[in-house]
Amino acid sequence: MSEPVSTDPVSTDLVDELRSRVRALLTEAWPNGAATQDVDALDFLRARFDAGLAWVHFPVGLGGLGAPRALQAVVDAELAAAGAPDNDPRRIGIGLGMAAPTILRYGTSEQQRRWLRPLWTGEEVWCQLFSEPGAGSDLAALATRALPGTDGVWTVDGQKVWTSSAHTARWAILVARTDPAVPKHRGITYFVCDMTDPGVEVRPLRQITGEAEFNEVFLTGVRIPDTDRLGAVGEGWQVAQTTLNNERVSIGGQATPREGGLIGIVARTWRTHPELRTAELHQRLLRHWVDAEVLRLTGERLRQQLAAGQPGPEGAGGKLAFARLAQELTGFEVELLGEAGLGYDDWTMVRPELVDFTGREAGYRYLRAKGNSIEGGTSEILRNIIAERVLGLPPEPRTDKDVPWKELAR
Amino acid sequence: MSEPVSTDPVSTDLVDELRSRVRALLTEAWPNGAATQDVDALDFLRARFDAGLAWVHFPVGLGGLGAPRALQAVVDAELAAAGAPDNDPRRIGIGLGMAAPTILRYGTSEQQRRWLRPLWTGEEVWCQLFSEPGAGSDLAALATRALPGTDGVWTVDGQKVWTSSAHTARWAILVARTDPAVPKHRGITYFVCDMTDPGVEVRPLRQITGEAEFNEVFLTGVRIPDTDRLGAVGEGWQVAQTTLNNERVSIGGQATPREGGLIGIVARTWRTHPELRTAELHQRLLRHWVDAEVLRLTGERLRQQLAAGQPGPEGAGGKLAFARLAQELTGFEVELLGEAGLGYDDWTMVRPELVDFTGREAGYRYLRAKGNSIEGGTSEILRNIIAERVLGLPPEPRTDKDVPWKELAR
Amino acid sequence: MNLLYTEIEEELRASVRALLTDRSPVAALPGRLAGPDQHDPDPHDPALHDPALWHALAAELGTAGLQVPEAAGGAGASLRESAVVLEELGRSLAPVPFLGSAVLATTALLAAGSERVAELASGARTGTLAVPFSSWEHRPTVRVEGGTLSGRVTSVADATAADLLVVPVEGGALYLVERGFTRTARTSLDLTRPLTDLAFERAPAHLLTEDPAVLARTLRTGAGLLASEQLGIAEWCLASTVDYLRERRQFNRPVGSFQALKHRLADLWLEVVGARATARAAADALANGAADAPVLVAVAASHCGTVAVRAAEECIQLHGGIGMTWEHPAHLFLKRAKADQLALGTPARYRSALADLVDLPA
Amino acid sequence: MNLLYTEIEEELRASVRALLTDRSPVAALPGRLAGPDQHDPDPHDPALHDPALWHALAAELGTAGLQVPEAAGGAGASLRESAVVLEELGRSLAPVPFLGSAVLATTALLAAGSERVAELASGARTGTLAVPFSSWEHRPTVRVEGGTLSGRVTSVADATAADLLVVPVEGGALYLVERGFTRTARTSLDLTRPLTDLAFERAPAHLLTEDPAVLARTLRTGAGLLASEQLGIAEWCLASTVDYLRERRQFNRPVGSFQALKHRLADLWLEVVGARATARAAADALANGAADAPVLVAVAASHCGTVAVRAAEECIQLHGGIGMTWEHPAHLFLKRAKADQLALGTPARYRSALADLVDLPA
Repeated sequence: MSEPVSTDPVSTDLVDELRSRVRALLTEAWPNGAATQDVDALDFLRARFDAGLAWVHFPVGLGGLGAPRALQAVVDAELAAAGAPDNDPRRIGIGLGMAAPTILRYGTSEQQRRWLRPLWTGEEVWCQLFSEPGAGSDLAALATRALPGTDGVWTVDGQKVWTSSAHTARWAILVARTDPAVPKHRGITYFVCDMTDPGVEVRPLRQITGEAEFNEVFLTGVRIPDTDRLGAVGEGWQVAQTTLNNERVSIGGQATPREGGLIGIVARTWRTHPELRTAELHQRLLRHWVDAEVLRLTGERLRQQLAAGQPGPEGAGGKLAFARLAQELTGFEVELLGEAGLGYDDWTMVRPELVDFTGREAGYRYLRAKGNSIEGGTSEILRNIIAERVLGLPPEPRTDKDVPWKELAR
Repeated sequence: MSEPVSTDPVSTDLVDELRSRVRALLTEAWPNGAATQDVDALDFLRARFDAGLAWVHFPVGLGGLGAPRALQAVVDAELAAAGAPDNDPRRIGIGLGMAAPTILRYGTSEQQRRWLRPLWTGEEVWCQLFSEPGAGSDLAALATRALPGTDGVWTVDGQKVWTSSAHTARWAILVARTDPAVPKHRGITYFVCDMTDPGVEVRPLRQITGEAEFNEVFLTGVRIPDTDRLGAVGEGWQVAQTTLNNERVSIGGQATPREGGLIGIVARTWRTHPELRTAELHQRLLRHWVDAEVLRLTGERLRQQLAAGQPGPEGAGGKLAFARLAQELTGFEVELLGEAGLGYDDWTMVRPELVDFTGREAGYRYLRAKGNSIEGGTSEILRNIIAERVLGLPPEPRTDKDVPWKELAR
Repeated sequence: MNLLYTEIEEELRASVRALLTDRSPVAALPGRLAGPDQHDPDPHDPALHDPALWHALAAELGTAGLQVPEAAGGAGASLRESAVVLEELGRSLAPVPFLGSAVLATTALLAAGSERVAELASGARTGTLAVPFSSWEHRPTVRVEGGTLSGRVTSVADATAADLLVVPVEGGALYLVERGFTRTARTSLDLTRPLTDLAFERAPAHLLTEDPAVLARTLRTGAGLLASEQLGIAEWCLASTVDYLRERRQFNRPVGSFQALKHRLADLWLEVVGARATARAAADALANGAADAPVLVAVAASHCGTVAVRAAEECIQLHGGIGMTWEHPAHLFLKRAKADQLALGTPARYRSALADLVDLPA
Repeated sequence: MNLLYTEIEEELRASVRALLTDRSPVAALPGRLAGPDQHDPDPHDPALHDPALWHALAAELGTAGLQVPEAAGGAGASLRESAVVLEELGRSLAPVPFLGSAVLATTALLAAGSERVAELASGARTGTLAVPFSSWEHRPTVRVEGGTLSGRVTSVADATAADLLVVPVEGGALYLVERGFTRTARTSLDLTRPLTDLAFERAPAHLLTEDPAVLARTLRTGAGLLASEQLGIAEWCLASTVDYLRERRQFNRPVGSFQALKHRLADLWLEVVGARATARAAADALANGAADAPVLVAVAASHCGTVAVRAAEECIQLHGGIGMTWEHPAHLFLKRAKADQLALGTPARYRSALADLVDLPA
């Protein structure tokens, strides 16, 4: 077990110490660098976790060193330079970004030790059972029921939707109603659900693009031991806030280069296809280019603020601005292409693990981008949040906060 | 007194009869046509009123013939062709468009006979005392008090604002609170206020353009006889709906020509000033031109619907669309002008009787157009109305409808 | 200029709507198009071309011949009535080749003075115009050699079941082709209007006209009438969104009571009202051969093409997650609206065309 | 590229804001500018140029010399700090010639290597650049004859009280002029930044540089820094609108609780956040002579010029009637924002300039 590093303000000493710990890890677990063929990637990731270099701001013993979060970038850069294996954060994003912070804050020591290591190494994939057909933006209205048993085991029945990775996940974070007689925010409990339980049925949900990124999950008599509950009974809403507020922030990540992302694709098409150009498209392209650069600089300023320990409210707008730009750019791209924009690459129903905007054609990007303003909090909800939490505008009159859940109209 | 015309569906016979009545009027009251110098314009307008040719859909004896409203266009066209004097509808628009329909619906015979003739001829100008500093979009929250006296005379105290023509008006339509103990919509009464009362003080309200089109009106112990009340005590809100719903509709008016209005001004500048053109401005000009033509065709379709006796909900959108177009066009015009757009014609504080977009320069138009989305119902209120009354979307939760007025927070 | 619907037009609309509601209900479209395991749509799938429905619409209701004079075998109505049919097709996305056959091919045959128009007018046969569906100012690439045609035309609409092809050739003349060509299906963004590549190899052909103005007029007519289809799309999207938001509850309120959504829908409604006026104006001007038809077509194409896409995009967004699913028909309207935005000239192309038409030079 | 504010910059901001809040409070501006009976504003009115305030800002706080090296008589800071001052001037509309003197004239004198820059840096004297305020790519029309200048320059900003004029002449050289010219006041849309016409008749002049690149660099610097003023305008407009909507009640609710308004303000806030990032990027790039300064200036000028107008227009609209009155300061911000949109090149001009700068050809 590693010693914790100093918790003084970020200093050159601390950076040096982290670098030396990375070198020690590499020497021990990745001895011949990128030429290493005989070391299993999983073994290396486990060794990295045990060395406290998984997420340095986590506590010692749980993959971290109690160091400032911003210093993770130092570790990542050193390991990337050495060509060491990574845990593929895109594949296990829900575990890393949502489940882990919640387990860290609300889990028992036993739960933390059981779940965090295989979560981080990617041995166990996590998914999220939050949204329901009748509870989207209004998540607290959820209707999935969890009934306590006399044997310390809960029985869960309900339907969840928009669940990515459900068909590959070993575990799910789950919110369910345990008391319908109290107002909706107070009768919810937060569980970890074993996705191998026979009562869990996962059905792919085909979407506008033809593929099925997400799933519907039907829960029928699913049994969850009370030891897999996170936080107190009836306090699931507060626990879920930790989950929802912990979207993965790329602190200390690299700055995005100019023309990174979708604008780069469009600009390349423009440069290589002079026959598509018109005066009207030109003016719109220049507007989009400016908008993309504004978003890039806004993100860069946010990154600098976070790195300087001055997080501002600007983060709240990133997803909103990205969704708008992505939708405008992809709509423009289809129009720019003219006849080619009338086509589509492939309607085949597949179940992709990842969304890849760059690996598909313009029509796919156009359709997939429509989800950017819906998934993970609609743009409408984000505007409410900015107006109320950032600008301090008053909330709307509410009629749903103090009424018992079972008396709400549905 | 004229005989009423047939109330059969609009027919050629009816049109012929109206034309012959117009000829009779002209023969009698405008004998030598445009060369007439010895006939007073006011005498002619009185004769026209008495002949039932003022507003043909009004009852006989009150300036009309009980004819279909659409036929007014026939009368107007004949009289315009003869060069007969008109009552300058722009100067007395509040009387014609708002006071008259309300007096017609809610006035006693005596009130109708007293007020309608000089209102129509323009001898007596009317203004509207509705809005208050604390009651704009929420007109029903108005705080101007009217207290009944034992002598059949009400005493009115309060402040009104955004009153055009107050300094030239003889009469005002006025809403005031007569019962603060009931919910706000139920404690209002509708009066006609004599603007020569010594308690009426009119102060010009200088605005963004430098001029003062509107006034503030301070009411201090103004005395209004109960015989000048319109409708029952406490029913002023319903009476006011008639006023507000009777904006003057140009039924049977002439179709607007292409490039009529602001777009024509901008297009002429474009054509005569090639040195101002850029590719970017060109694309925006074409967009504005299309938008203006869309609005023109929309208005033309509405006009045809009304003329065919098929009024649709489309009218609700006209003001909203006009305000947006006017603001976009005038902002574009200033930008197009470049250096000239940095100037302003005249900041002199004057009190114009009419707003004249074409008689002033681009900067004035830009600033004045900002009022188009505020005056006479803000664009926000119009969107609410369209959403609820045209589209049938549900209202927002309300907390102000059933509470006594005096208990509302202000 | 009559911007209203006549009684006859309203009766026609009612007949067409009744037929389409019965035989091609919107709610059934996603299921017809592709089950959960289905791959690329097959353009010969009856879900993509329904011959029985087409026969009922074209021949039994007589819509195929609306713009054709009675003397030429048609119904003796006009493009105004054809536009009403397109509004209903935009509302239903029914898989029938009305645009290609009853608008594009028929307009070309009429303008060329061909008697063959009677075959299309009766609904007995089906035709289309062999141009890429994105064409605006089309430069034909098919060659004439000894009275036969050779060359390729890509992305042709309504060609799946077409018997008669009106084929523009180099120089702008139009030929009629009935055989000697092959069809290859494309994978189209718009699932309900499949596109086809055509290859001609010494195909026997019949000269219709050498006047290149006929092609220009046909394309302009197509764009002007497409505005009515776009109006129908926008109306469906607006109406279905309003219906959904009245029913869907979140936070113990109908979602449609939230003011931000109400204001967006009010603005959208205003644009749809404008679309109706411009689409009517374009159809009326084309029907009457009005001098300013090119201006009114450009205005309608520019406005309606934009409104349809915006309405479909708002429809998806305001339906939330359900609008992103394959099972809900909203995505089919988005795909149709986006494809229509490219079809027969984009809104931007038509705005640019106004520079010359109304003397607003660059 | 540092997009944050340094501690020194925050201290500078606090000093400037304290001075302006005390000596030129926004709420007092409409009253200072023109009472109900006042006619055209007089540009020599102290409300339009406040020499005492300018002395306190320029000389006592030392802001006039921020971008000037200590060796040349300045504060040895940079354009980053000048940009912070402009943010505060945008928030206050204080009647001082900072842009003309401490940015435009000073940049030109520095680039030309003139020792005279010390006079401006100390705040002892005031200068400006003699170009129409709408200039972007300026083509000078003033002629040189035997070392004297003749000609007219219209719509010059900050010329009311300027002692030193930097005058571009035909061919692009710059001259320094101190006498031999007349000023004529214009009636300006922007009430708080009067414009002046200058007429030179054989005015004695001193050659500063023959390099036309100095003028281009000065104009670009001005446009890049103006973005920070535009950011300040937008921030005032957003903040005052939010404050008003929290207080104003209609329908027994704070107006700011209505969702449609909340969503509009959230969108506006997002644009203001973007404006801050781009304005900082432009100032930093200019301060450091970064190679991509022209790109970052174009982005900032395009975005911030647009955002300031939008914020001011929303401010007027959401204040309802009160925002239309002369007594409320909102109109002054609208006029400044609209004039700034035209100043030193419109957002559209700068977007178009990107075509060459980032290889996106027409």
